[in-house]
Amino acid sequence: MMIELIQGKYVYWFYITLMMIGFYAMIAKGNLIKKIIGLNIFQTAVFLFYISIAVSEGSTAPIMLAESYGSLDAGTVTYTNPLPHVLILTAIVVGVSVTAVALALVIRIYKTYGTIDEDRIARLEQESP
Amino acid sequence: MMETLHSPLPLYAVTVSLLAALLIGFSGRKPNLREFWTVSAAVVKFLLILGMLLPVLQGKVIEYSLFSVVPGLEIRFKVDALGIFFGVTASFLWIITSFYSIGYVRALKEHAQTRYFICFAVALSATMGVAFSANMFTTFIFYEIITFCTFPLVAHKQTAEAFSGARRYLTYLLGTSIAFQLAALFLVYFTAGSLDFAAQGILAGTGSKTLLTVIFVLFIAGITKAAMMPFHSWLPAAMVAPTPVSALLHAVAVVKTGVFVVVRVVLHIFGVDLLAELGLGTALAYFASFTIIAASIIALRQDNLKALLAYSTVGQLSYIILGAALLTPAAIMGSVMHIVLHAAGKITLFFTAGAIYVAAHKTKVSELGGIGRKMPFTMIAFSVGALSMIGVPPLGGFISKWYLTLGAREAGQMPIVAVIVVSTILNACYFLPIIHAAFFKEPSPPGGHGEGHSHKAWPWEKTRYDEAPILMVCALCLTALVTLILFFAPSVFFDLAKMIAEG
Amino acid sequence: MIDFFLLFFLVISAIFAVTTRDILSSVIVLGSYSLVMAVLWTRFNSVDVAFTEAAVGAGITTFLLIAALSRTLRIEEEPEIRESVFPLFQRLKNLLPLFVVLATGAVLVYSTLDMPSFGDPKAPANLHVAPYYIEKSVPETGVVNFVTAILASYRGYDTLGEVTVIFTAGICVILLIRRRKR
Amino acid sequence: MKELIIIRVVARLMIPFIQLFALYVIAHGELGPGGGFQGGVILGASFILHVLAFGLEESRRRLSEKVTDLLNPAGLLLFAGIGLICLIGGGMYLEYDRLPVTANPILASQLGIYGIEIGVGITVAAIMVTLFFEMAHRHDD
Amino acid sequence: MSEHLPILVVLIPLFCALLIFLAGVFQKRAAWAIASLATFLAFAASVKLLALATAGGRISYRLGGWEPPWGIEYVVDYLSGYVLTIISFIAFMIAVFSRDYVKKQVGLDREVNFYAIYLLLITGLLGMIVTGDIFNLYVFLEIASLAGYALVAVGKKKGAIVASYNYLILGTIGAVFVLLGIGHLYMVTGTLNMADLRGLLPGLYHSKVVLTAFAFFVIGFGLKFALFPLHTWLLSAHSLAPSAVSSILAAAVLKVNVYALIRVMFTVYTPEFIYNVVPLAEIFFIIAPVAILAGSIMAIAQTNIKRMLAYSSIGQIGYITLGLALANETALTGSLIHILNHALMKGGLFLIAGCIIYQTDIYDISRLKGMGRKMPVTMAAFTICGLSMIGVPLTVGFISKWYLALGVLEAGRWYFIPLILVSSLLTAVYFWRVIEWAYFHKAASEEALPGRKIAEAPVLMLIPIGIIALFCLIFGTAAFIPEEFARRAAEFLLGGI
Repeated sequence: MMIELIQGKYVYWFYITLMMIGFYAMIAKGNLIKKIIGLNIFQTAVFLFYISIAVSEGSTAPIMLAESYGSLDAGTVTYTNPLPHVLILTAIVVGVSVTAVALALVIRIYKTYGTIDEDRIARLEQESP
Repeated sequence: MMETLHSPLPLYAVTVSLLAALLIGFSGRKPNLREFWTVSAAVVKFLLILGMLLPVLQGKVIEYSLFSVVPGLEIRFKVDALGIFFGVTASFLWIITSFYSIGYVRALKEHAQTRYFICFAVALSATMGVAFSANMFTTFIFYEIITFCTFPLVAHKQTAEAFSGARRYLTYLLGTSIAFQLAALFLVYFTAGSLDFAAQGILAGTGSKTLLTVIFVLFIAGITKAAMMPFHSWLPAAMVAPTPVSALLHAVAVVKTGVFVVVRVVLHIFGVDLLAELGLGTALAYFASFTIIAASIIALRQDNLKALLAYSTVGQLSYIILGAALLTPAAIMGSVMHIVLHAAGKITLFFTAGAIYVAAHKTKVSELGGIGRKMPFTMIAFSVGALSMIGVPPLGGFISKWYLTLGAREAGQMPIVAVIVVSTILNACYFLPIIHAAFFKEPSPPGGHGEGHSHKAWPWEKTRYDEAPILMVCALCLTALVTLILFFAPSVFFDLAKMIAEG
Repeated sequence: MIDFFLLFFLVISAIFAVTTRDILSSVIVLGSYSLVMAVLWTRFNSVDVAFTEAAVGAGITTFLLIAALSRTLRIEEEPEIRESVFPLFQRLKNLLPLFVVLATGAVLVYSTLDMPSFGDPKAPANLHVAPYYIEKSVPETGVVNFVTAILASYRGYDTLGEVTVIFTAGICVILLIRRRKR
Repeated sequence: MKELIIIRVVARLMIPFIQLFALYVIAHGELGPGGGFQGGVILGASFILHVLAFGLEESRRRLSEKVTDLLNPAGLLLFAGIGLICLIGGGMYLEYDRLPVTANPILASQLGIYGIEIGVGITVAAIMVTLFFEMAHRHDD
Repeated sequence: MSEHLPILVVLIPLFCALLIFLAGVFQKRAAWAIASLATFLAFAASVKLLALATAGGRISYRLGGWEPPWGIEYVVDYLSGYVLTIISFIAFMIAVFSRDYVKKQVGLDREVNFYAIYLLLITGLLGMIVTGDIFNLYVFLEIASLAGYALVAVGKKKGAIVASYNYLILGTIGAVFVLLGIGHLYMVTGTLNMADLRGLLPGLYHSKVVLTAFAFFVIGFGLKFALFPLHTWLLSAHSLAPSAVSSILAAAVLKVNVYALIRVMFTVYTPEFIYNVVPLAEIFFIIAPVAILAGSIMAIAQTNIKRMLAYSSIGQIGYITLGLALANETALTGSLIHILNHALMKGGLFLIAGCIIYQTDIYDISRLKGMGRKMPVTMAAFTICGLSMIGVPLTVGFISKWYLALGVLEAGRWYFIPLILVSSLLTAVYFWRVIEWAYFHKAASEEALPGRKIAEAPVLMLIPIGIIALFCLIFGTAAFIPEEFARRAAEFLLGGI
């Protein structure tokens, strides 16, 4: 009982752990680049969740095997659910886009304030808004 | 059911002075043209209203539905006895006041005269709007418009003092109307499903006793323009305004709008029977009578003439509410009559106050010694007004007080009768000394102008008058005359009041 | 079992990447994190995604981060000690993120209790819409890679959106940091 | 200086192959893993390698800002444009079977998919290069 | 062609964005014209769509010609038609406004990219509105978000970049939460199509997965539209961005995210779920009043006009959520009308602030003394929008308050009436302050207005402001127009599909 609960769920728990690590970095770290690193971990963890939705035992990658080209049907083989993969392909692109914009902002911030530490920036803002 | 005519007349009556406001704005450069617009608008408005008076006297009702904002919220006009009563009063006095203000602002070379006249015109059209509105929503809108467009008038001097006064004015009027009156509107619409005024009220048999009581209290608290205690202090504060403003707005338009709306609510939202059944009328009556006494006592201790008049206004307004609250026909007649009678009397008093300020630059009661010699016409008018306030025959004030007393007796409220008597005495106590001082006292040495204080001169003795500009004097004599006439020939108003009282 | 170790490694590297003060090394670790993630995904039969993650997560993202580092600071600055007016309030404020994170985690764990167990072929996700693609995509689109078929055809519009996103990102970066032409 | 030379030689050797591979990935998307996006990324990566080996100015000379700026929207335009052409064919947006190029819906759809994969590839590659150029460039203004 | 309108309304801005960028490589003048044209066309298309939806009910567009559960579906119904029209209208107004403003406040060299990104933002927003596929919603959400972050960062004040960065971090958290929610739903249903989900979910209402998903949707979108405790990013972002951007953020971006939440609440889940299964209403009953009061009170405390407006947005969002929580048609109508009039008022007010700043660089409201004479049109518009904010009758602001109040009474929660009234009073305080200074106080000595003479802003900035102010009045007097659409939408939401 307990065993199969763990067997059935441990991947989810891992993704949650990863996600929490990233999440923590995003909201608790003072360094702006660290936040972005956290952001990447955070997002990747969610991707892992999606991928793990698709997994099903004894299935093959969602590319039709050569032998069944001729007969235009899937045949007997079971393929992994391709839909989450598609979604995550999209999501990965979104992820890298966000990262890029964030980094661009960080570069600007460093040019303006000479630091990438939240507290220091906040102080500088208070001193000369 | 009385028949209804559909005609846009009420709309015109409302909009004519809006139009005037525009024209005034455009002809700001040329004062004479500007003043011409003001006066002509006043006259046209008055004529339009007279035009509606006749059918109403024949027991007809004039309706005009403008448009509905959303289902249930309609801008609609309805001219009934009560409305026309108020309309005639206000529009007639506006004519006189416009002359008076012209004299006033020119004599004092006030700044921003154009803005002054514009706001005046808008305030008047809004007043008409309140008078002729057919439902609480329309009333509310115009009520707010009055508040907003009188703010510049009160703040006219633009001194720090003026602003603090004006801000209090706005805070009280806007604040309470949003906080309480609007809430009352929500509740009424929610319980009765409508906001229209009906002869017997619309709330009968809708909500629970408590709910209705709450609504009533919200209304009374929300209609601060009626200056019931404890929400009265904006009125003295608003006395920083130029005198014509105080005269028209704080003797006629604004405050009368307040009491008018109260009467509306009492008669046409709740209805006499419902209030009687809830026993709220009596409560309100005692509340009002407290205001009457308290205000009069405070008035006794005022030295600033306008402040004194303000407090006397507070008291007098509560007469009107008192009458409505007693719920008996006679009392209602009294209260309605008091709208016009007090208006005529009080506007006279304010005019004279203004005249004194313009001619002698005096604002204090204590400085008025012997002023009657220099400004006999003014001070005679003053006396007329004051006596009418006290309710001395043969002056208008007597009629309303008489009917109020009758009403109180009908309602079997002896204490109220006592209140009326006491307050009459108090009124006498703070008006008579002024009259006496004005005519029979030596001018106070420093303030006095040149001759007259060497030997004891009698009023009929020849002395050089220095009255205010002629326009003003005419105006105030006219209003004084009106109070007199109203005693002997109140017929029109009398009939209207009867119609209202019988519903 | 291998999956387990891979996941375990992921957690370790994530923690390291977040905690180390030398951002460059944490970027490198992030790269390896992505690579391992890619490996894991190949084991989960999602070759396309693995491919992409390897190219993007381990490749581009790392490039970008390093480029950004080269223009900012490599070493994380020491948090400066600011004496606050309300020390207690300050301490609570520092703990707040932890609370938030744990709360979120708790909710997610709670939700896993009702999830179909991992790798269950009978999971609703695998039964409702997905089978259609596997049966029909070849006859309907003539594409044997189901992922491509969906990506380009069935959900082609998402892909358009995706390209728009990265295009937007491109212009945003240009807008933000392209040097002004005089 | 020597190792730099080595790097450059290696890079000069590798880059064509990488780019070839990228094109293969883009084209191969219908049959195996890969597709416009992955291919585009690799293509972009090849330029990045060029930058690392030869420096910004040199690569900018090879691939000017104007060119990348034009390529950025070009790919997306191709993608979205194909969608519009489908409308002309009387189909819904992005309904490749209706592409007014061939009667055979399967072929049309395959062509359409190739088209958009290329579009994706172009934009992604161009954007990747742009991103890296913008980030790596030292702004001394 | 009209059957393709649902997709065209999104494609027009997209193509124009590309066009601007392409053209921009060679010549930069065209950008503004193209942007205005694009937004105008989008607006026209939305109006047509609204008309079609009102006449024929739900319009569905199958992208790629695939049947809904398998392909992506675009849906135009009462709700999306209504919101679509509002957003595209505001977008058009702001685009027109931007011409001179952007030249000065953003800079010529960035003009092209600014407009391109502006159009991409609009693309994202419109896409979010019309889509019937929940993952597609996420994609367009990200398009809009990215564009939004960048637009905030072009602000002249140096804090803008930091504001944008924080906005980005919190916004991304929000977006990823939404993504998680979608994943959870997909996991237990196996579909991404909203209508399909609505059909499949009722059996699973008590599954922990579905409940969690809902929580993540609320928090995710809540972060995006600054639901009360999650509003921290809004203040700096909205006050430091260029005013045209603040305007689009407050008027459109917030609203569309609110719309997205409404969409998920009522058409993916059902009223039955959100009111009976989860304690959402109870939570909103706590959040909304706090938001309304806190927003208004903080707004009073501000001296910077844009911060004042930003704070008031938080309160206004509170109104909308209150309406959602009350669970009756009247209140929901109120909420939907409030979406319209907050879009108008706050959009207008930020543009007006833009005019003032453009002409005088004055942020401090105490220095607006005598502005009524110097910039009559601007201040007149300000007054109208302000009165509408207060909720004075005959302005559109009154209508939504009216319906909210009636809804409150219908729900038997009379104790919210004082809340609504008090907040109106507070609003009155902070707007009247400005109005009085602008009109009844003599301008402070010239030091307040450094150097040059203050005059009206360029006419292209005044026209949009004028139109918006005008609409505040029109929809306040002829309120039955928005009321009609809002009520239909409310009926549709509560009655289900």
